[in-house]
Amino acid sequence: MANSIVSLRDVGKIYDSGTAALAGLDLDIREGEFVSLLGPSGCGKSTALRIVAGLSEPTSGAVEWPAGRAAKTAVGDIGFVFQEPTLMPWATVAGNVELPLSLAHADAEAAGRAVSSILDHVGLADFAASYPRELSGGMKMRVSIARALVTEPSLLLMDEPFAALDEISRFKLNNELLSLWQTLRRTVVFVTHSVFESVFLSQRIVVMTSRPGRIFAEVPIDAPYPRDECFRTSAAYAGYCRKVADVLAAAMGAQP
Amino acid sequence: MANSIVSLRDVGKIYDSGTAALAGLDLDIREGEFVSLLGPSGCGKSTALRIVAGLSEPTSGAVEWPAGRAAKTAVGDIGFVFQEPTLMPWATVAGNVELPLSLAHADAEAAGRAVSSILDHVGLADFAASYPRELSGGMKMRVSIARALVTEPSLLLMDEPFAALDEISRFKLNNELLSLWQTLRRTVVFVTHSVFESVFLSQRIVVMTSRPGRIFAEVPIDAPYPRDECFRTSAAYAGYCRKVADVLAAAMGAQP
Amino acid sequence: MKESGLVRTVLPVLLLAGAIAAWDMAVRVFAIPPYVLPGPGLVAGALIGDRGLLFDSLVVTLTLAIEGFALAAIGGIFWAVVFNQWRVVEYSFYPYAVVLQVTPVVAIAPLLLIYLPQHLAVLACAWIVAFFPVLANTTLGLRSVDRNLVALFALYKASRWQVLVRLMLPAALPQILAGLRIAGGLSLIGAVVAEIAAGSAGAGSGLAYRIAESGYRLNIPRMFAALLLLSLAGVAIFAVLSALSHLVLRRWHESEVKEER
Amino acid sequence: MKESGLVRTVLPVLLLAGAIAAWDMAVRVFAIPPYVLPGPGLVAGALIGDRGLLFDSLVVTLTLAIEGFALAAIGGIFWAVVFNQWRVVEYSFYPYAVVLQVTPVVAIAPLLLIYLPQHLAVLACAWIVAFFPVLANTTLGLRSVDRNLVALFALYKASRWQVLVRLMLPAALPQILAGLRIAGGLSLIGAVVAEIAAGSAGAGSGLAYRIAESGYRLNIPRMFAALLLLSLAGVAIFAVLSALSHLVLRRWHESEVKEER
Amino acid sequence: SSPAAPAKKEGPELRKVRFGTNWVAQAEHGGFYQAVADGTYKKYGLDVEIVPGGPNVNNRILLPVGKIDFFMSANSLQSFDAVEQKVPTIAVAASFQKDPQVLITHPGMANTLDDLKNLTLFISKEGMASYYQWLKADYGFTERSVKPYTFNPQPFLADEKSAMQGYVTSEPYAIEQQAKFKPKIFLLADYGFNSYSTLIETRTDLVAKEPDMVQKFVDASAIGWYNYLYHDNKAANDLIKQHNPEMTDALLANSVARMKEYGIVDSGDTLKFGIGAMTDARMHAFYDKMVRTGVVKAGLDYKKAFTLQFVNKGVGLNLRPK
Ligand SMILES: Nc1ncnc2c1ncn2[C@@H]1O[C@H](COP(=O)(O)OP(=O)(O)OP(=O)(O)O)[C@@H](O)[C@H]1O
Ligand SMILES: Nc1ncnc2c1ncn2[C@@H]1O[C@H](COP(=O)(O)OP(=O)(O)OP(=O)(O)O)[C@@H](O)[C@H]1O
Ligand SMILES: [Mg+2]
Ligand SMILES: [Mg+2]
Repeated sequence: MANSIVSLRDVGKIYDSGTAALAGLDLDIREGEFVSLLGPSGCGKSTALRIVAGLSEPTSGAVEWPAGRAAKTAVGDIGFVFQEPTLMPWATVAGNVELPLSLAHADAEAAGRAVSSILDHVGLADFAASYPRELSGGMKMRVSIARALVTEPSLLLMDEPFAALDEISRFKLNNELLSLWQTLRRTVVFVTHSVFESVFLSQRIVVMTSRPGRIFAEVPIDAPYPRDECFRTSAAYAGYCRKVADVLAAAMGAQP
Repeated sequence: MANSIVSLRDVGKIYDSGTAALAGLDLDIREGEFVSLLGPSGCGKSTALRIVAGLSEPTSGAVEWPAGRAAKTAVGDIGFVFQEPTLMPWATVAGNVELPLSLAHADAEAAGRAVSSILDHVGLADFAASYPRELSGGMKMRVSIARALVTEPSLLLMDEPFAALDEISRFKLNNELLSLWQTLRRTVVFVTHSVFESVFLSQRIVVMTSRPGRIFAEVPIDAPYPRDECFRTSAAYAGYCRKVADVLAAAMGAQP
Repeated sequence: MKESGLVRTVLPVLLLAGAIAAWDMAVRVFAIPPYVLPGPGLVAGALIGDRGLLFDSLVVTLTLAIEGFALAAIGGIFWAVVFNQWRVVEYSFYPYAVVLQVTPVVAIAPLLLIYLPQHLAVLACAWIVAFFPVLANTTLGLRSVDRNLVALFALYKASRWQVLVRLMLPAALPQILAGLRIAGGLSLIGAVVAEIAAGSAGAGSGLAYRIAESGYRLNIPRMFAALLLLSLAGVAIFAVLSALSHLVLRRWHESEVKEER
Repeated sequence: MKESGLVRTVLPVLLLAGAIAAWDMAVRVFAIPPYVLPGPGLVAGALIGDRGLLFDSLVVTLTLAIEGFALAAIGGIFWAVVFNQWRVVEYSFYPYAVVLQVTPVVAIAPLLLIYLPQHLAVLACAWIVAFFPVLANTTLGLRSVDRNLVALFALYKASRWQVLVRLMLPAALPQILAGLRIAGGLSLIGAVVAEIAAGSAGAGSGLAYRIAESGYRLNIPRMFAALLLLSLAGVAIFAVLSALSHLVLRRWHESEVKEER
Repeated sequence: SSPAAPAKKEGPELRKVRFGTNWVAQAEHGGFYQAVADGTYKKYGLDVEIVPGGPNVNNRILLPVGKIDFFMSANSLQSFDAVEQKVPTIAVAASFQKDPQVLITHPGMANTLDDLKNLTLFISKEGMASYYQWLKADYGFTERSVKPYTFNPQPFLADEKSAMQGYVTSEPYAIEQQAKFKPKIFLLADYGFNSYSTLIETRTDLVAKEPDMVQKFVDASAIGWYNYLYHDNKAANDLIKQHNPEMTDALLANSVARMKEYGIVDSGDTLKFGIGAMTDARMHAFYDKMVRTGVVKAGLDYKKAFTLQFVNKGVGLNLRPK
């Protein structure tokens, strides 16, 4: 089995307001895997993702990075899609997407090419010069996704990236994400509310209990890749979905 | 057939930035109906909803209100769930939900009761005293939904209200929304990206083309109410879903 | 957290002590005569020796400053609101607000003395100086309100008054408070300038007069003592306003919310 | 839109004309003597008659104001950034910034004149007056940056400099520009006060000297003419800064984006 | 601020009078405070309130608009300005026969007035507008070496190669006390700046309508001056100290001594005509000088600047010690 690139051990997080977001969360992220986090609203998925990224620190427990790698900076380059678009309002769409490249002092011309290619993929080529406030909700989210993908990061953390998208765009981006993952074999941690989406995409689904969040069950999805429309209509797919939905329902019932 | 409470006639909307969001949109909202808007990201659903609410004015075409009623104020009380939570950061959850009541000078005690009841329904009873920034994405959206519902408005406009929620909360709120609608027979215009959700909820689904948005097709969902879990697992439901998905796919292919 | 609290108080105190020591050293080493720069000891002596006189003056100046500040706060917020509500009024009158700001108090004080009783003239001078920052910042704050929230209030048929009190003003609070923080110090300056330009001199007058008269009489230690009191008053006003700001914004606005990781 | 543009210019002009007419009327009807309140005609006469003198003085004052403004803008932003980057520095030095703000220029001008060459002393006085609003507003702006964007920059291992230049400063722009708008007028006041306290007198001196001299000589029309020039300069500075603000923010910040319905 | 004098008796109503000075309470205003403190004004049927001035205060404008009834103007130039600007005010008496304006240098830095041209000069804005113009015209001073005097001698003390303005009665003493050296003094009056000083100005309409009242004020003030200079002035000094807590007995004593030494108040014409004396010849001579220096316009009806109606009557001469 692949090495872990980060492990949460018995992690708890209590915010200053007193809310216990996580309690006793154990989670291993393995190199190159595609794992989904599933759980009720407010159960601590975003919090867990921020801890994995090193953006937040647990109030108890430990975050372990593989030996020989310093914490946080260990992971190499991270792509993060926040639950809210989180765009710079003063920059154009292209400027927002180019940000990670220009922060890394990438070659301007290459960066320009990368930006327009990824904007094409998310269907925003016409809006490169627009400002965030001139976009619809779904378009903003797509800019955020494009920004996370443009560096082809080795760890990609996505917090409900496709929730604001119509199903067709969503399927399309699902497919693109999968093919990207397969070709580059990067690690993806994916938060979603859609059972279907999580089953279609992941190798492994981690189902969390309601607040304070911890792991209720893990469901491996052993279907082979590449997964395509055939998989989506297969009986196996339906079976997985039913199973995950059941686990999720149980998870929500498990704790008050 | 019931009377229209607002009709958009050949409505076009071109933003100052030059983006044509709507072109030739014809839409009737009939009293007491539950209608869903479905369409690709960026096709003008939110824009259309704002025009229906009188928050935005079309650049061409006309918005007609029934004779004898003055524009905008005509509709009586409106509940609106914006695509983004749109909460007052300086007010607590309870304060945010109470807003429409206190703006209408409702009796404080009754308002308090209404607020705690609706917070119970959206599962936020424990967070009445929290501030929006202490909530997760889905929780914020639920506050926004609670605020729209607390007045039991005669016209309820909802812009992807459940997109940020897990499926179980989503189903629960779907059911609550439907039973509210059935008992009070208010008018609901519902924007969603979920074909399943739209079929489950609506009497009529309006599918829009991609930008500039206009109506591609209307799909009536003639299944009887009350609709429950049985309906969700029925063949009719699956059939409607397939049909709507096909129409949506066609709509997106229809225009470049 | 404990540490940062420590750093927060100990370091500034150390720095202050160091600065005072350096000052003392410089005065001794270069043998600077007290009428050019009195050492800290002399200033402290004056502060203690003349405490009756100086504190009476401090009270006079502080009272005036607080009155001027209150007027500036009320006036600045009021006019910003009026300008925000009626754009026509804004286009017509904002230039005059600018004119008020750039008119040197020293120049118009004699004119004010003609038309107003002295106390009002002094107050007007103190007010003029502190008014504009509140106006400008409140204007920015009122303009920066989330458009969707404005739409929401419109939907709920909120009255103009409700929109103002329940939406615009709370949303503008961070900027208003920053404006007040600027105005706090300015109102003190305003009080000083007003006193110099239009106040009665002699007994019962404030720190400005003490500073001027002590300077004239070459009682430089006392002048420094008066300046010191003025500075302390300014820092105190600022601290109070900052605390207020923290209290009001701490639960919801980025600028005062503690960063949580 | 066309109409609002019309209202925007015509109304203020009408109002101004009305105000001038009322002023003229009042002076005539109540037979107010020119040494109390000169009529607009007299002031205009002084403006034209003494134009050489007055415009030379205007240039002197404006130059000083612009220098002071530039220093205040640079200094205010610089120190706000330093304070924001190193909290320890902030706790230690912010109080001194407040002290600077509340120290009356008239009181410290003699000291500055001792230690600095005259031009620098004058500049320092002008700078002190305008510095604090820029500092305070920039501080607020830098503190109000979206925490998620900060996190994003951290993820991308942005250097401190990149965070500052690409995130903090752009995000703080609206507040910085509001601070500059306040500082614009204050720098003019600062120039006037500096000139009174430390500037050279006589030929080649600025509007402050003209105003004071005209006051002492009871040449009130000329005093008003000088005040008028000062006001116009203030309004011009404000207009330029507002236009700049509009230009910079018009595409993305609520405060300058036209409301679209 | 009513003095220790006996409280209001039956008598006729006292006429309320406001008198604006040009500085905070000091010995240079002694005569007026004396007349308040010892009840001289009251005896003359006046209830006088003294409104102190100060640095940067321009009380002058309050006179024509009626906020005060009398104003203490610094020198005759201001009276000429009033005529030029058609301000209906007029000088009715001159408390100081000599302008106490001096230029002060560090010891040994200057021997003649000409030597001052090589020094940095700290001059107030008012000074620039008045006597400095005369220095320019008559002695060839330039404005290049001038820095502003904000009534704080520190910059002067810090720079040996500088001179500053002052009143002979005031600044030299402060410098002597604090800086421990005796500065060199140039009294401008000795170099031909023959202005009256500390004049009493009033409105022309008061002169026309209430000449009695004006006369009483002038007379009582003169008596006050005699008493202040030559007799027991403790009550006046107490009142001054009460108005100006910075004032000390030593300072007051010094100022009185200097006023006597230089004959500021009581010298020349006053020996014959009494304190407050003015003559047309002196006014004319000063006017001519100011026209020559360009400070005042030629062709001005300078006689409108003053009236001799109330002075030169020898009031109080009997109080002068023989
Ligand atoms: N900044 C904060 N301060 C205080 N409490 C917080 C903060 N952020 C989150 N919480 C609390 O922590 C809990 C978990 O939040 P989190 O955002 O991780 O949930 P989530 O699983 O992402 O939910 P959702 O699906 O709704 O986005 C919530 O109960 C929330 O109230
Ligand atoms: N304020 C605005 N200024 C300029 N253009 C805008 C503005 N708001 C929306 N648009 C444009 O109008 C079009 C329709 O936007 P709208 O928000 O109505 O889409 P939508 O159907 O709600 O999309 P989504 O499903 O992504 O929310 C988009 O192309 C968008 O770029
Ligand atoms: Mg979340
Ligand atoms: Mg939308």
